[in-house]
Amino acid sequence: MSPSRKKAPAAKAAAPKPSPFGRTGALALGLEELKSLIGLVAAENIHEFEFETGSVRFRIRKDGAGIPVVGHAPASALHPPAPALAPPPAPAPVSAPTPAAIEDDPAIHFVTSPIVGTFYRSPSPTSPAFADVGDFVKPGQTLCIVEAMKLMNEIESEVAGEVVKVLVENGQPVEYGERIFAIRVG
Amino acid sequence: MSPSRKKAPAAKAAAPKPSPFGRTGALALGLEELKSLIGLVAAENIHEFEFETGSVRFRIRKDGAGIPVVGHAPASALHPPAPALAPPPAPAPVSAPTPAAIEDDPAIHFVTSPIVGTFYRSPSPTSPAFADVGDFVKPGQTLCIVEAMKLMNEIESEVAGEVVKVLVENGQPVEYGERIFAIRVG
Amino acid sequence: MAAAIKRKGARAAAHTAEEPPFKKILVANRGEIALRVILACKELGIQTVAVYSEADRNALHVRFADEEVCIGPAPSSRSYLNIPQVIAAAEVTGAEAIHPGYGFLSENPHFVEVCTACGINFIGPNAEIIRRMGNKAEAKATMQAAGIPQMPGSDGLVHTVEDALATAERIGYPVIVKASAGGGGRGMRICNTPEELPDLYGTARSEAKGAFGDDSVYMEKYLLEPRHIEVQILGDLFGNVVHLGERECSIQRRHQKLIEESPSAALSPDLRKRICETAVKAARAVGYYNAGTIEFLLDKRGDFYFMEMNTRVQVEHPVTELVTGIDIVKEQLRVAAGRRLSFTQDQVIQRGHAIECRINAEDPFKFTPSPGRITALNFPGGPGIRVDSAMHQDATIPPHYDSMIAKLIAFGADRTEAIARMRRALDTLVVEGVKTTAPLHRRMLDHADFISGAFSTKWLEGAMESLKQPGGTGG
Amino acid sequence: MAAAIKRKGARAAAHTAEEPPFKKILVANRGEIALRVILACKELGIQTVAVYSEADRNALHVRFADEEVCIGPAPSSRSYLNIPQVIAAAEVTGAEAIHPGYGFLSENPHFVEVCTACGINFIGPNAEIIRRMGNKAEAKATMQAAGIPQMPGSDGLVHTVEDALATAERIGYPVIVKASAGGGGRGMRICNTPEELPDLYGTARSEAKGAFGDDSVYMEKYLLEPRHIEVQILGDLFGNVVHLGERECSIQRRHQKLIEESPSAALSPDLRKRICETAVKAARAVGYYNAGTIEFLLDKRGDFYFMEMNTRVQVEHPVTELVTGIDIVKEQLRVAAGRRLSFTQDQVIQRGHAIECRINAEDPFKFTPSPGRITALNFPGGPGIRVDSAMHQDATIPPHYDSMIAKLIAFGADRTEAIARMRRALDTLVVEGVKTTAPLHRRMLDHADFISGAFSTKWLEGAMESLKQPGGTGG
Repeated sequence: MSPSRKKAPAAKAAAPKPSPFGRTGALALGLEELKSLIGLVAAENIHEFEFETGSVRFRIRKDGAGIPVVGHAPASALHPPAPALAPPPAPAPVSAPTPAAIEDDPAIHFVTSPIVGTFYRSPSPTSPAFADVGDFVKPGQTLCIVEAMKLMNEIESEVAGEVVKVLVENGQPVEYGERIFAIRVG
Repeated sequence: MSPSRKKAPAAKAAAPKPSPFGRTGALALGLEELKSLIGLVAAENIHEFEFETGSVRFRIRKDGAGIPVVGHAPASALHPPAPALAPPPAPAPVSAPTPAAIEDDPAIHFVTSPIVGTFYRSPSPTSPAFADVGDFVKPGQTLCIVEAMKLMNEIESEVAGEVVKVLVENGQPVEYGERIFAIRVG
Repeated sequence: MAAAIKRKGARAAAHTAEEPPFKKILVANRGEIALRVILACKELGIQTVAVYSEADRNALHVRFADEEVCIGPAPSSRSYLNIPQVIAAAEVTGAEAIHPGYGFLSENPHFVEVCTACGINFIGPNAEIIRRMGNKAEAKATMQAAGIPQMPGSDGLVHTVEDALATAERIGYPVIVKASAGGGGRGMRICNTPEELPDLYGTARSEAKGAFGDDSVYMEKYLLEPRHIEVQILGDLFGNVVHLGERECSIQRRHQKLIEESPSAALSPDLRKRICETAVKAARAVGYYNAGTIEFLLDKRGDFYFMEMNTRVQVEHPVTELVTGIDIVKEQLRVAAGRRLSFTQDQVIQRGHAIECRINAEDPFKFTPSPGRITALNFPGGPGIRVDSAMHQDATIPPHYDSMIAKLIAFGADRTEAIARMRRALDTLVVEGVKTTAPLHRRMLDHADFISGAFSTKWLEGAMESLKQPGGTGG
Repeated sequence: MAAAIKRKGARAAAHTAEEPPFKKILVANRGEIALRVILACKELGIQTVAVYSEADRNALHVRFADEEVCIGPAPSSRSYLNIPQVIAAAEVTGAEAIHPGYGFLSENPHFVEVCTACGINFIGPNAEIIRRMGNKAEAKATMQAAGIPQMPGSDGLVHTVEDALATAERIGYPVIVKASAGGGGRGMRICNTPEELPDLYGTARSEAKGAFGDDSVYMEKYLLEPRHIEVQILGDLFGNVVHLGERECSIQRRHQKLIEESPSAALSPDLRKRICETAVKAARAVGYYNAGTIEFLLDKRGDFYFMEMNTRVQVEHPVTELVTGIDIVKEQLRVAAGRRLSFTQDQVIQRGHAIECRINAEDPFKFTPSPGRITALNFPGGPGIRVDSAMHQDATIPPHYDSMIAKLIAFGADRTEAIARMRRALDTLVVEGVKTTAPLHRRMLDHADFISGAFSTKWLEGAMESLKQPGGTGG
């Protein structure tokens, strides 16, 4: 039970979210349309606006101060980031949060961990990393190892492209679906 | 404890309901339609508007401030008209629900009971009614009696106009704020 | 759209083992206590009438009653405190009796007289008992005559400064000057020396005059680290009076209780027996019946003094229900209907330990009210947790009434288990949209003084600064 | 943005009277039972790790655990039943032990072996016990050898039609043919005459083959109006085995329990003693430890027969907790850590009466699932009501798992009070957005047969048509 296993609350935001802006249901609701709805609700004498169709659900709510709050994931109101009495968060992990630029870049492919385990960037402590930032990788090329139950599971790239960011520190735990590499496809 | 005191669940169901769409189901609900609905709800005397058809569901809600309470649908989702296992409602009261025509007519003034008690239309069982449908009444003119704690409280008209409907049966209980007369001002 | 007084299809009250004590009663209250009374009525097969102000149209006590009557606008003075409206609501619905809950009309002897004059059964003691116990000086005199230990103090009212100085000399400083008609700390002054007494005596009187229209005051010895111990009483119309053990309510802020528990960690079995038997003696002295509470102050040496009697059900009655297994509100209904108490003193056994936290919609450290809409709500569940509340998600807490959201009550085999359960109940309580006092409660439950049971009615005042710090739990 | 495995700032587990049995455990389950285990851990000062599928990202068991690990997509086979993922989650978080709850991996001996191989403490009995009790024929043989009353039936498996006919002749019709690996009614046939036996024997075998990949069957006498009586067992690693009294679970639909209670209205004190002592004997016969349940069928004459043993905590464990005051889940954690049972058989006393209703998101009369979003929710509170649930307003009930929304448990001084409290709990339960079985429960609680206690495991089947009618409560 090493302290390094204790992590700051981070990943709910990092988990891949279904893009709500596709064409689901009968209503073509794109980014521009949402923006105009947000503006309208913010301007009008409206406290809350909730909308759902097919897999799309969103809610716009203003608090007493009149600041609009927009959530487009089906995030429960019962799920704030931290309980009221939580101590200050643990020291932040070494790698900084993914810049919004990467998050929003449609050319970026995120490799996620298919299993729970411990993330290793190289086959042994003395070996070089399987893949470093700036490297170009091919589909099927090993990117890292996730160790679980003493088994070393090699994780391969599904795409060809340039590694632009390694999202987990060597030796850290990863959960199912957690983003581990950002690759610029091409 | 006479059976006449037991009333059918009436008032909640009788509250004016928005019937915003002639055709539900195949509803073409685009951005413009949504925007116009938001504007409408913001402008009107409406606290909350919820809509569902097929897979589309949305809700527009305004803050509690400045919203008149009487006569509008309850805001809480926890307040449906009747419990799931309720027996069939008791026989409906003799006077039918107020037609929407009266409800919506801005020329109609509703006289409400200022106290809880028993509603009497005349000073004694053999006397004529203080005011009947079709009568013209003046401000200060007695419309009825509400008896409480053996005291006969005369209820007077606040306006001049024609009595178009008596909303409570003689001898029935009334609560605070309950509408008892509809008067066409003029 | 005719009559708005609604019946919501209450079922026939079949299959109850006992005949319902009443057919129908009116609950002259709101919030959790109104709902609590309605639950007891449902269990006994009694039909219920809720009354409500326009601010409470969507309240749960209205939803779960069989009938409902709007009795006025939001201000209490025009609705829940408006006697003619309440009585008229009982008349038009044919309610046989009125349960007043706590607060509002529950200790108003005039209201009880009006009920009686109108042939409505008031669920509580008679007007005479309420009047006598409501006047502090008269209550004190009554108890003195009955041989109940009194705080050393004045012999009735103190009319002059000279009286005050002589009394203080006799009982010893510090002393406290209290308004006879008082409550909530108004018209009350603590005095440490003869030099400051004349001024403080004067201000107590003028404050009492302003607050209650009555400037009569009395004096008592002021205890340094007293504990608030109260005893639950139940009596019937046949002269049977029993106690249901004690509650400790020493965790207070400005005379507002924040945590209550039973049994008290401060009582030995012998002291418990003496204090409870004294309470029964006090209740008998006034011919008490229905539910009531005798409040005592207990000093460090184990001496206890009569403080006051509350002639109604108490906010904190659930802790007693949990350790005795007796449903106090159902028993109130039974004895009000003229039945004998359904148990004897021998059958009252305190088992385990119960703690109650009152969760208010207030800033937990500044105590400023935080009314508003509850946008997310999760009440704790699981073993040993009882929740008494009339709140729900999307409910709005009106600014017109008290700010209590819920009472969390934890039961365990012993005090340690009860504390552990209350902690995790607070950790799994979610209230969003308004601030609550839950974070303060959570820290108090981690404080070494609370855990060891070493506290007095003045503890919270002194510990408040350290409780404002996340780590300040003295442990 | 690195590691997603989160700590939510759990506080140091100070002030617990006993040393926590573990520092940190993983809860390999979801829903109310995962939350129930987390609550017990909070009370004992144990850190918790929740595992969850992608469908449960916003679930309360995730929110209230100290750490959380996503272990796979929504289907159970790829998440909650995925042994390597669960073990890896325990490894990366440093959990010392795993509590399996009920269902999922709780009775999987292979999982227990993997835990053991990986040095993780499984909170339950060992793999050998689970394997033996999981195979019905083997369990039966074990109990036979221990002298536990058996349903008259075949001596082990029935391999041929001739065997089947001879067995039926010996034990008397009606008989039941059951799959050895079976459950949930599959591979099960009731047979009234020798003429129909050959065909039914054949279909039972082929159905068993199809459902479980194993066509071995055995035979038993078929009781006409049996009652389901089960006994809660707790044991430690020092050979101490105690019972916590019985539960009656006869209100069933297709072997799914709907209402459970303790004590059973069908047992005399003498019969209760015999059945409970028999259960202890059965548990001792397999060297049982941790929590388990021995299920019996009780016939009209007071004879009872071993049915099966469940080697895990039971859905309906709260009724036992309420009448005994013992926290079964906390005791599971203690004995798993190698401690002695914290009480002896003499200290187990059944007091009062408890009833549990399982509220499912289903049509109350057709039992079709009703997944969806809960748009409004009010759980009942007040005296004597316990709610075990992981649901909240705005939560979505995923279609991937069971449909239980909440367990309502009512406690009263006697069965009458428990029934009255359960009725009003159901009357004040509000669930909007999905259908629930609450209306069916409400009607059952008004039914004359339920009130009198005159029911068997077949009662609901027969009463269903009348329960569909609003007035059809047989009263």
